[in-house]
Amino acid sequence: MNAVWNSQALGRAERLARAANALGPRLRGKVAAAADTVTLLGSVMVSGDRVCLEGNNQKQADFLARSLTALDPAEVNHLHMVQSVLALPEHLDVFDNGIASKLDFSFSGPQAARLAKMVSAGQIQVGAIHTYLELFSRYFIDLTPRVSLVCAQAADAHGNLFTGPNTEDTPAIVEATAFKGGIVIAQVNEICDVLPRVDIPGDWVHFVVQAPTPNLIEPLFTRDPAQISEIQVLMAMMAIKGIYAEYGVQRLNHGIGFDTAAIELLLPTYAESLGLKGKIGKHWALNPHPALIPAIEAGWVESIHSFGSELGMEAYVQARSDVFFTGADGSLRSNRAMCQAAGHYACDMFIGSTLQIDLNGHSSTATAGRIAGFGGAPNMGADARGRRHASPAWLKAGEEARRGRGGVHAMPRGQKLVVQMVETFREHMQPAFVDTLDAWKLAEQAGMEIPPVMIYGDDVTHILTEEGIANLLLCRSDAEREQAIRGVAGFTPVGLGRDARMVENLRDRGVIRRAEDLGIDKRDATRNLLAARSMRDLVRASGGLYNPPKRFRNW
Amino acid sequence: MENLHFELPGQRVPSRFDAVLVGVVGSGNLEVMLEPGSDPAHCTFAIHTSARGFGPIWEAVVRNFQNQHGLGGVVVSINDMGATPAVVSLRLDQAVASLPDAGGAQI
Amino acid sequence: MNWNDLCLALFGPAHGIVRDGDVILGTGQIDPEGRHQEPLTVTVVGTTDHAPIGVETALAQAAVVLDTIEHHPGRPILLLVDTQGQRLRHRDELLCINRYMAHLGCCVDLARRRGHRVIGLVYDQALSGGFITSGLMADACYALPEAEIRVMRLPAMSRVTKISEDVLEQLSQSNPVFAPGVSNYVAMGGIEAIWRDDLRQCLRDALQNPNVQDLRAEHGAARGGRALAADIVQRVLAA
Amino acid sequence: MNAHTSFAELSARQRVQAMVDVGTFKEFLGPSQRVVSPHLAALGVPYAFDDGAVIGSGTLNANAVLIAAQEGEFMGGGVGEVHGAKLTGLFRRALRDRPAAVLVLAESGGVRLHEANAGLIAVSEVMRALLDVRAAGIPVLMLIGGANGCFGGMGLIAGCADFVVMSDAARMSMSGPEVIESSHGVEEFDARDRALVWRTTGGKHRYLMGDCDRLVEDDVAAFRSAALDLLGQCKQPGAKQPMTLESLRQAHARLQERIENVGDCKDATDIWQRLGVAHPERVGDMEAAEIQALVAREQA
Repeated sequence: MNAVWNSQALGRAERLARAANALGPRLRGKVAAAADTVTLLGSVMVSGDRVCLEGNNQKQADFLARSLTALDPAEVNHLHMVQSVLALPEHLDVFDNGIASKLDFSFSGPQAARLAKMVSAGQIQVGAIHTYLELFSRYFIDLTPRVSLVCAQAADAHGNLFTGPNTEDTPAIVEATAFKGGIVIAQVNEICDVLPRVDIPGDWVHFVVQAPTPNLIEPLFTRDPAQISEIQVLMAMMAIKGIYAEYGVQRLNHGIGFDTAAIELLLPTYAESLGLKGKIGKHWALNPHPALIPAIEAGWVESIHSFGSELGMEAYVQARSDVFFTGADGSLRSNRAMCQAAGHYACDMFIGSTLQIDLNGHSSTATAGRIAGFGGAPNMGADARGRRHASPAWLKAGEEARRGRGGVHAMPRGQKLVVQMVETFREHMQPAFVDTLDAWKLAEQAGMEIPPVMIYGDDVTHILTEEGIANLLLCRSDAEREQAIRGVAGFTPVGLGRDARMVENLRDRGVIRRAEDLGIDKRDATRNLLAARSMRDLVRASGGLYNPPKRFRNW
Repeated sequence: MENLHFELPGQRVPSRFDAVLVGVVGSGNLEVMLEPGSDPAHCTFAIHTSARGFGPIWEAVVRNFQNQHGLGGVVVSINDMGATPAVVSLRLDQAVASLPDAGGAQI
Repeated sequence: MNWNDLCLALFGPAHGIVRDGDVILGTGQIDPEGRHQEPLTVTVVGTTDHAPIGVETALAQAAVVLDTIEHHPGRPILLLVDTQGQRLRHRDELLCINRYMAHLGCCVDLARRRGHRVIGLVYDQALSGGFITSGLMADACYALPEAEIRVMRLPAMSRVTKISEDVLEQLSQSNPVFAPGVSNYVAMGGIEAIWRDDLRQCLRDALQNPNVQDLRAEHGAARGGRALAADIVQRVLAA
Repeated sequence: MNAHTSFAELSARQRVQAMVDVGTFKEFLGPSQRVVSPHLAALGVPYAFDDGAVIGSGTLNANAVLIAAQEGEFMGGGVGEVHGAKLTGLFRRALRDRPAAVLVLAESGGVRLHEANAGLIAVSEVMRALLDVRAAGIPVLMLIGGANGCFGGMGLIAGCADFVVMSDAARMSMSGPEVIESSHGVEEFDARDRALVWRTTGGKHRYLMGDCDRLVEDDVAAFRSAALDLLGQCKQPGAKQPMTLESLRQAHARLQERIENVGDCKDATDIWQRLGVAHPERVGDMEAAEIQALVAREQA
């Protein structure tokens, strides 16, 4: 019996030959013409292939996505898409067109409603919804792409890729594909003789196409300070005084909401007035948030490693290379996989917002009729069970969780601070606290095995609302935990359902702390505390280096 | 639109004051006006709100306010454009703070 | 009504009013009834074809008004209104269209101050901001019965206010504020009167009305269409 | 913490308080008098106790002034029956009281659509009352610094004033960009492109074109000092005269020239270039003081 042990390599050679044949002399080395892209894709793909179409949080291989939808489903079908983000309509069109049938992914924000419809109509078979890190991990175990369609700023004739500041997912995807018999095709905005720097070596890349228009990219992390409310300022004050200062949080990750933007803008003002400079917020796993500019300029921040970049921050980052990770060309080098790992293992705290929290502290952004997925939040917002190095913040949280407990809990060990920061009511008086998460209903609708919970209650250490902070680390029973949550749930039905005596008791024990318990006068919570109150202020703070996208420039 | 009225007992009567207005009737916001009332043993609340069906929440918010401040002889008039209870409470506190002899919560 | 038919009805076949693009301009003559005087010449300026009022349209009308003030002191001015409102173009915004439209209003205002009797007439359509600085700046503004005056139709208003059309329809029965229509504008005092039948006689009467004060709020109160405005003005004076 | 107080972030009542000398503001028909819009109530929409218009008297460096402010957060500063009548009443009062000036802190989308017919008439009543005040030799100052800008009927009223003061965060024009986009498409005017919106109707462009007399930072003290400065200017002998045939002829000629000189420009930057601005592409990032210096250089 003649066992074949290199069928993947042979298969790749065969596909490359097919492509060379189909494109003939129009293929110049690795460079294919935009007009030949559909032919190229058709010649290297086989029905049933696992395909990674680079859809990121921010940059999109949009031209390759369009080209993929133009394949003939009679020739290529039943593709299994493995991609982190479903952002573009084309990402679902390939299922509508009968080209793809199965999907494993992480996040689908903009396409969540359509995805839910197509899943319930049986047009898409969902393997699983992952976190980013989980999906990248599976690229190296059982979901290795056969063909990957990626996105870069520029390429040279050898196929070397320069991603620019938005490297994002590209290294993880290309590594998994190129070293396991797969084929990598990159769309680029330009082809250069000499690249500013090499992010992906050319021998990992098989084809390069110059797209007719630059790839799409979204400024997802820009929060206009003008939209930050007084309530958000109050909550930011409570976060800084009641959590950052309390635990001495040095290494952290922030969510992308206005709540955390308010915290960033209060560092050089309110936190400075508390004498916290140098004591909190020095090391960050964070995209280049424009709202962090005033804190960086005031000397608060020592380092920031980023998942991706942010439009308009290029020149600023370049001029602050002591803070950011930059390449030899001077521009940002981001890397989602690395930053996710860093956020999970090397940070002492995650703080972010959510849509719903139940009485056990489980939190979810799932809403009925929308399959939105997770992205990176669950990895940021989870205790790193594998962590073994100590830090004061981590130890203090762990000590609070273990205080007075015996048995397995008696072992000294730290814990990551996972803070959920929500106003008790969202817009249109939707309560943030609920008896039952919508995730249960969604799980039923979409036939999921488990409800899509963003952050599990046993990972959440603090819930912060305008009414106060509930420190769940100090709760010793499910009943206490429930009352601690009700005790900060304000005037929502969950909050009104509190046991007032038990809540006051928890307050006496410091499990619940109100603004006044922290020595914060609510009337001080004005927008005047913000280090920048407008986009213009951010530009000024950056010394003119920050160049916001035009949709944010109101002057 | 819904009109709500509450009358709650209280005893802290502020010294003579001119009408106090805080806030603005804008999306997610409200205006709160405090005026001297004739009944020193009560504080009354007259609320016009754009959102229907939140009577019990309004009642809880104003009761909570009265528990803290215990105002008497004050008429509170509110025009609301869908503010959350957090914003309502903040405006009420700001209004009280604008009273002539307000020492924060203690009047 | 077509602008030329209107001018024929007002001034007879010998009128000297012409159309230049969307603008109509010229003079008409009218004999003062029952008196043995010279025929009275009236400057006529306005727009037609539901003209959008852009920077040029506003300026062209202003020029006619200024020429009248300069060369024909005291000559009455008739402003003919047919507009779909201000021109909705980027270029007009860039050039500061509000200045151009306000300039027209200032010119009309100056004419009144210099003793020109200024009459507005909505003969076809008057939409939103298109006639604020022409017809509504006159000593008095009139309308033909078939004219249409509005800021917004009920369906659009329903979308903006998020209030059902049925409710708005019902409200507009009792309150002229909510619905388009010439008679509603008369009730609110914005239109002095509706011209019917003998239009030439209507013009003669309007030209002889000596009032130069802005009494629209008072008229609105008296006619029951605008109850508050006049009273509020008085209360501000008394405060 | 910010050293200056943002004009845009203050409410109408706070703006008025901050503009006049401390403690001198006396409000007419204040909130406790509850002069509210009956039309909003009929529609089931919450009213405001002042109908979004704050009017009264005060002093500006000891000069008696009448002052009005529109609340942009309430109905977009829209002019309804009550709101408009309060403004008209203030101008009528100016005729009688003869203050040193009337100041209007304008922030409005124009006619309030909920009571559109009354608002439309009210705008023209305000204009006529304003022009009566000007004709009486009392200067009228428009100060525009709110986030909603000054549009529609209120833009027309601003166009009738003696002076316009704007911050570079403010806008003044006729139609909102969304309205233009929805009637002629995104190619005509992309309402989401805020940089485009501001360079088309924002304070800097209006100042460079001469439609605004003072350009200031978004700072309430800057607005106040601009108003004081203009007030001082008005007191100079022979400074500001009521409108005359001659002055309107001059204004007319300037508006005509503008169409001839820059009427073919597709974008504000083209206009600035034609006006002789050295680096039109940098105007967007310039501070108000730099823009002023630019114009001062031009005039020198």
